Amino acid sequence: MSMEFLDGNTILYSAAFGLMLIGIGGIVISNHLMRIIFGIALLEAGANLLLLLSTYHEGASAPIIVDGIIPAMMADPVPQALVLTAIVIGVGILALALSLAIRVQRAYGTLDMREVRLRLEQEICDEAGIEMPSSSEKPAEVIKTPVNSVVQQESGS
Amino acid sequence: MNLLVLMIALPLLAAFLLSIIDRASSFAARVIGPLVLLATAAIGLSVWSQLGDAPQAVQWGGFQAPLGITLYADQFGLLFALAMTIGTLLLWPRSTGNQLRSSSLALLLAGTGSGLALSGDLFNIYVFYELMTVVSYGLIASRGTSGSFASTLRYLVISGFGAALALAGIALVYQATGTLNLAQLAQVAPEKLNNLQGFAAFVLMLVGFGVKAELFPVNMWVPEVYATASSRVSALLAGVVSKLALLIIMRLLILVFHQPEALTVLLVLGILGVATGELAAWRARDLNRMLAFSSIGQLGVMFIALSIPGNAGIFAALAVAVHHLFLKPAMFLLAARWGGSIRRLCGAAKTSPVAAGLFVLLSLSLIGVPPLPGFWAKLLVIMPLLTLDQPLYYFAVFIILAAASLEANYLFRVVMKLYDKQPTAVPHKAHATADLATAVFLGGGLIAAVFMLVPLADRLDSIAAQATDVSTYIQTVAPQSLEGDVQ
Amino acid sequence: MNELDKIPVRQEISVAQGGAKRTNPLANVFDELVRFCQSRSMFMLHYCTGCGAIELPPAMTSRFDMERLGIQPMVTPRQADILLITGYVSVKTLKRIILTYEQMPAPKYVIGICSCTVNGGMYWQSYATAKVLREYIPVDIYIAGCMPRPEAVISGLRDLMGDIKSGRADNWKRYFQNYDHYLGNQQQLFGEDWQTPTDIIAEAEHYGLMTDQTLGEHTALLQKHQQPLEALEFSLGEKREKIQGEER
Amino acid sequence: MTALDNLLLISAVTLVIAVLAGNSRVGGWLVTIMYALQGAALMMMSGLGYSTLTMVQSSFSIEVLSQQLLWRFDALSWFFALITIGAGLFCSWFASGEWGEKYRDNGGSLRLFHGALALNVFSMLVLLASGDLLTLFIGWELVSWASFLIMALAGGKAFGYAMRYISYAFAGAMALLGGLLLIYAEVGSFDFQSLKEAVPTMSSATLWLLVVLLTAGFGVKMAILPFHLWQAKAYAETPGPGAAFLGAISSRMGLFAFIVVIVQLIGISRLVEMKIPFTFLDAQDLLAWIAVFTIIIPTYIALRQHDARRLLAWHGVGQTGYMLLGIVIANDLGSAGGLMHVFNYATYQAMLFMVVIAVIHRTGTSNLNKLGGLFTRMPLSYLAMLVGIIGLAGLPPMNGFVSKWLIYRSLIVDGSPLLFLGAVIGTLGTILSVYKLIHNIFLGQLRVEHVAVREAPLSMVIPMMLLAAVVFVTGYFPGLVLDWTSAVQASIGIPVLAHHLGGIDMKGGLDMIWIVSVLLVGFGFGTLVFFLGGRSKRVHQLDNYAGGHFLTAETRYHYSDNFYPGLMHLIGPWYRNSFEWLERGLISAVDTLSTAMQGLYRNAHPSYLLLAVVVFALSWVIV
Amino acid sequence: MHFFELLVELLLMPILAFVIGLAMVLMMRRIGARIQRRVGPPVLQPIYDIIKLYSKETQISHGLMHEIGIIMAVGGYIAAETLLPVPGLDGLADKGGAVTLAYMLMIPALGMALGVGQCANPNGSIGISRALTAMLAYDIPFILVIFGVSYVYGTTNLAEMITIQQQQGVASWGIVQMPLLALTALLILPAIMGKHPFEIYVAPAEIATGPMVEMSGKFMGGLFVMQCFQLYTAGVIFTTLFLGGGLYWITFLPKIFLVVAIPMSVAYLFPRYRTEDVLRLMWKWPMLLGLIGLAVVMK
Repeated sequence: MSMEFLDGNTILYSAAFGLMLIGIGGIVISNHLMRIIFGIALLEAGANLLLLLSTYHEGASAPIIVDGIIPAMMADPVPQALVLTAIVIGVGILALALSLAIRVQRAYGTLDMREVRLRLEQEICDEAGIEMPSSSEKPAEVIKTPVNSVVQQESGS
Repeated sequence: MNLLVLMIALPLLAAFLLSIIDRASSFAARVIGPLVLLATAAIGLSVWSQLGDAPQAVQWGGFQAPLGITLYADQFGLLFALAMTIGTLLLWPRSTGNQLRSSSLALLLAGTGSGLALSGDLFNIYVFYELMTVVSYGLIASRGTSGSFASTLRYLVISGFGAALALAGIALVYQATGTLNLAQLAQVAPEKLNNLQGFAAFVLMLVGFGVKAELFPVNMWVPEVYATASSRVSALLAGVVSKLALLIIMRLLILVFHQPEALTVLLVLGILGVATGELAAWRARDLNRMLAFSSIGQLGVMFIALSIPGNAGIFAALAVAVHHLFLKPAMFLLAARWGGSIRRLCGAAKTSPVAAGLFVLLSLSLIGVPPLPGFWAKLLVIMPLLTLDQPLYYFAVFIILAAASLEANYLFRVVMKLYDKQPTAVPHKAHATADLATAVFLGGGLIAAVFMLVPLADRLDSIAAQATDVSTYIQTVAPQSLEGDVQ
Repeated sequence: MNELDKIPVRQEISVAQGGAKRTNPLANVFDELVRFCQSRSMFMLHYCTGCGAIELPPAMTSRFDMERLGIQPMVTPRQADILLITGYVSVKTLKRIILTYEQMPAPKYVIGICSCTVNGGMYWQSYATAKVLREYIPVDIYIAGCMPRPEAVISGLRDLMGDIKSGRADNWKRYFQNYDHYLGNQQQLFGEDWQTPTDIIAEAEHYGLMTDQTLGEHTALLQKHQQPLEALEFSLGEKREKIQGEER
Repeated sequence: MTALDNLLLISAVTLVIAVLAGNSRVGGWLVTIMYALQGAALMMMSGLGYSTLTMVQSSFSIEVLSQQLLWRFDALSWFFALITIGAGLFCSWFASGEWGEKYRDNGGSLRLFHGALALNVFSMLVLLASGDLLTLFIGWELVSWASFLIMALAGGKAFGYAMRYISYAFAGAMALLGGLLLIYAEVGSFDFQSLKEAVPTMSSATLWLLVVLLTAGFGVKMAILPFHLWQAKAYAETPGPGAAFLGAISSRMGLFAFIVVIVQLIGISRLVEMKIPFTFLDAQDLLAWIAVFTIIIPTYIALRQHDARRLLAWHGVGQTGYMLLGIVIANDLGSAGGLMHVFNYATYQAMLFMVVIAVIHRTGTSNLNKLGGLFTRMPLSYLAMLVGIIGLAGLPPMNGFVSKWLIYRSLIVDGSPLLFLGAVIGTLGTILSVYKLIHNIFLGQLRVEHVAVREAPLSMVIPMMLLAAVVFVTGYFPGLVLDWTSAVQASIGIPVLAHHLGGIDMKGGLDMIWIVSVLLVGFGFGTLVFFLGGRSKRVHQLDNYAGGHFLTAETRYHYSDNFYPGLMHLIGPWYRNSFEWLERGLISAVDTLSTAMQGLYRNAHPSYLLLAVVVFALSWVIV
Repeated sequence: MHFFELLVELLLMPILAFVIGLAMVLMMRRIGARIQRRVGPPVLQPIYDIIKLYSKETQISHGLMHEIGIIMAVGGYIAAETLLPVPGLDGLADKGGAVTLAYMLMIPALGMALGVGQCANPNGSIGISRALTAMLAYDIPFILVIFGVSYVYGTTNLAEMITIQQQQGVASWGIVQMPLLALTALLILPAIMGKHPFEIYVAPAEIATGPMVEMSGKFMGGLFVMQCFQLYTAGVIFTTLFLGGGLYWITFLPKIFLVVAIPMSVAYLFPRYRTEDVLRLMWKWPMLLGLIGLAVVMK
């Protein structure tokens, strides 16, 4: 592998995809809510970087119209504007997520996703007035149908 | 033509002004939201009436097409914008807690929704989509129970994940074409996006926007959210908001992505959605989650419809979507009082006969009993599927039909409970008048559709035809060729 | 029993006194033929009450072959012409014998086989034996002996055939004509609440076999506590009253 | 306004009247009169039944999805409509008198009942009038849901059975829809004619798929073999005359559609060409065998029932097999027999149900072990049931004999001994179980609690008697019905059966006029012989031979339970409930899948799915 | 006049059937007696029995249906006799045919069943239940026979069958053409006639003659008359199907007596079967024979 291959573009793209993968990994593997939220943040950062890189070419200058720099040498300004917006949105969502996490922590006393899921299920079922579906810890109740009652049923084959 | 802008701006403005107005008069604050939406709807209707066969485009902010913010109004987009506005009006959230916050959130939802429907630019779509998502978080959480917070958070995780993927997809598109204006994309797509990168972008965006459209693998939030949110919010999300996400995917399919693989992906995910949703609904023991699962199945049918190439697919998906738009909110409104265990519904028809009758009507239409509109919508999906003559499409038909049988089974189990003569220990609460009236209005719409079947079908067909007319789109947004402007 | 004791048991009258009316048109026209056929076709119901029954199988099977004479065993009283009482009659058995006799279609004949049916025989001292059968039902022929051999049985049957052919064997009419007498004896033995599901009085009335001896104090006693036994006739429901089920 | 428009309009008006005024006594009679008017409107088209008219169009037609929806009547529709309206008329008549009052007093909604009945008739007429495949499907669904409505009226247990019905029916309808749309995909039109023209060019595989889908769809309604489980219980629990109506005609709609699509359009001759690989059989044989097993198995299930309504309803399933068998054989004798059996069966099945309902009305039970001896109390009902069971068992002199004779004869002509054997086994089973029916209800010991029972009211007896008259007269003069079936045969393109008023004129034919006359004269001579004997006296039932035992009124000596012990001892173990197992297996399969899907949504961490998607997407990209 | 000829035929046929039937009953009883090394009844014994039963002076009836049942039983057979083709008297044979006849013969059975049911005697009901079960047992192989014969002759018309067999001589007789089917029919003949060893529904020692339990006097007499018809009908049907029917009584009579005599002589040797054993037997051997016979005939 020659060093030429490791030009700036490649590194940057790898960084972007790497960030995204780390983010996805964070969401997928961890069970702790904070880690998941961080995973989202990383994923967004990677996506933003990718967007930024979409029109970047090596040696491009900032898209400010000054003498001597022709538009062709500039980096495309549009993605930069877009990324700005995306970042703002991302931050907003992150803040919302964190505030919700606080609420959840207060309500359930935990930030473990599995625990939260179970408690949520419990709450929904309680509200609906149905029993929780049997969980893996609790063996399902075996409903025994008396064999006789089936045989005695008056009906055909 | 600034009327179009008003459609978006008016609700947004009102939402921000609401808290200020509230200081002056709380009554005004309560009234102003619906009034604004009414006005918006009126504007939308007037635009619709002016529109005729020619779509219109507005460049907002003074820049021309590729750079400026493009609003594109054809009947297709306008239909959904109107649905968003009127839908929000009908399903105006009635929060027990902070009504002001709910009102402004609803206005925001209407504004962003209309924006989403009318945007002609991929990034604007993304922004509106994200805003709408945030607003819906607020709406779900506004019920204030711990369950609603938890489910919002879980929704947020999936949604955030999806949004990031969508953004990555947009980046891939921009990287390939250098533009995000849909008209421009439509011009360059055949040569620049008809490759692996384009396909990857499509998949990423599909997964991203699919979160709201209850696409199969990213719809895990659906049962939890609809079970914990208030029924009006569930109705809004399931009935209206999901259709807007569907609209984005339709637009992308029509204008940008023409890979055959894209259709296959849609088909497979649609089939999976139908199968998983309907099967899960079969065992659901509470009404809310049953409706949630069944709406996953319905959205799956729309994805299957989208996988039909050409005008027929859009037409079919549109028909199913519009049908679902009427039906699901009404059902969720009925579930407001009937939520919870189905077993508790024993004899509910005695206390609220109108609601029970309506539920029967809605169920019949949902499972597709002629001559109700649900049947014709389903027919529109299946007929072209069979002409395609491929095993997977046949399989899709089988899945749709089998799912309908399952639907008939579980929905009528509920109906049986409603009409059961054994009374339950807990007395049934009658429906709130507003809920019932809205549901009856929507149900009446379905009945009316039976009698106006032919004009309605023609209208939807023409809308679909307009939507699929790529050259008109390009012509309308930028009469001169944009080819040269692309870097 | 007190009331019953006061009623004297009347002596039975002879058949000749009762003006029996022939109901069968065929019998009126071909009286001789009919009597001949009746004598040559006898279906017998053997009520195997005691040891005499053991002599009947040899009489029926290959050695003596009763079928030569047109005699066949039958299993229900409805089909039978002859009731064979083969041995001692206990009180409990007698009830069944009376019921069976009453259920047989006339002309019907009773044959008492063995001494026990004549006078109680070796059971004369038994408290549980009805000693003289003819006090309770009319008996046409006794075949005495302990036990009579098949030859004697066949001889007795031949005698009965001769009686039937000549028209003398009409003891069955006595039962209708002197029902009060027989019922009185039966009541003495079984108590005053004695009754059978058959309605002899109504039958006597139906077939024109009523005499002044048919009804009496014993039949009055019977009718006092008897369950009504009219045949079930059609009711199309002209009456508009509601059925019982609805009233409840 | 064509004659068909009039008919449909009157039917719709009937529905409106039933819904508006059904709750009152006058309303019931009004509705009954409206059915009679429908009959009159049908008679305006009677040319259809005698081949003097070929088709009556409705002037109403709409265009949907570029499909022209048409409604029209031909001889086949006319024939079925005749039975439908007749059944509606008699059942409504039956329901309008005392039965209705009692039903209302017990908390039933008479309005709903009359409405549901009228809706059933209306929707059936719409189905019968369908002029293309799409209208056929619309009518089909209407009929399905209308009968669901009337089935569910009773509430309680009936709900469950109605639910089972609609699950079957809707699945069947979906199979049907799949089949019809497949036709559309192949032919490009829903038109009958274009399907008929396209059939010769269709590939064998497509045709097989079509036949399987369509037969499954129609078969669910007919309750032919693998789909037979729903029918008996659902029909039996339908309130009162509703059961009679459903039993008489409802599931015949499946047969109608079968005749229209499979026999008329696809054609039996095409079925014969469709061989099943590795066997000697073809599609026609397959259908015939399904029909034969539909005859046998439900009939012997009926033999085991303790409830009169269940017993009759199971026979309803079994008799369908005869009709299907005759029609699938499709020669002039068989199809005439099958079609005639539709008419005959409707007459006596409606009557039998009416009798059983009259018995329930008077005694409060239809449990065959709790009745007995009602002959002296309800003699007219008994007469009706006697006529009915003779018809159902297919013995002369009733009409059931003629149709079954035609079917047997066609099987002999066709040279199918095993099918013939199967059909006869069914008939023998029918004889056994109908004797049990009449014996356990009307013969034997009259229970003490039923001594005060009286004959059913006139409003019930008159319809029964009229139907009994129809059963007898059409048995005496089968030519009356054979005229109509011949018209039907002509219109669906099957060789027409040569017949005369008394029966069939052929080598080894049948002349019912002679046979019935001789039978009646024979009975006359039998009476003479009987009265040669002396006088007899009617005696009370307690005067009965019981081995010298004294019977008392409290003794239950009516032999009713386990009526065929010897037979059941041998064949009892053959009832393995295998179809129930199949159904249960299917349900538990769906249940398991459903649980898995719920687990997918609830228990599995969403991340696993996301991971799966990523892996899937990556593998797609790489491949 | 054709019509009057027919009328005379129709009147004559039941009377002939009755007389021949009486002779058959006598023969049957004599055969039974000879097998048991007895003398047996005198020649006129059947007619004595019938006259005696009809001349009973008191007899009970359990109601109208009981009476109608007997009328149906006798009348149905009287009617059925007119459908049989016998030498010189074709009667109505061309109006019905084998299938019709088979079903006509169920009418008397049904009548009797109804009458017995009305008696409300459990023994009678048990008898009917057994009789119907027996019918189910023997009718299945019987139907195979009917089918095979109709298939071979190409008609269900009994008169035509006779014509075919008579025209083509002994070689075309059913028994030569289809010996297996004939054997099947012969095997089930005792069951059809309700005789040993298949008289499960009579079973005197067990259920007191079953259906006949409440029959007295003329009711029983009617059943005796019916029995005559029954034997005669069985003989004629078998003869028509397999033995070429008959053009002359002189050849016809020996055939029908032979047909009744053969199963009788075998049957008296066996004890009675249980109900389910009758089913098992009938559904095994005659059925198997019948199916093989059919396969041979149809190939």
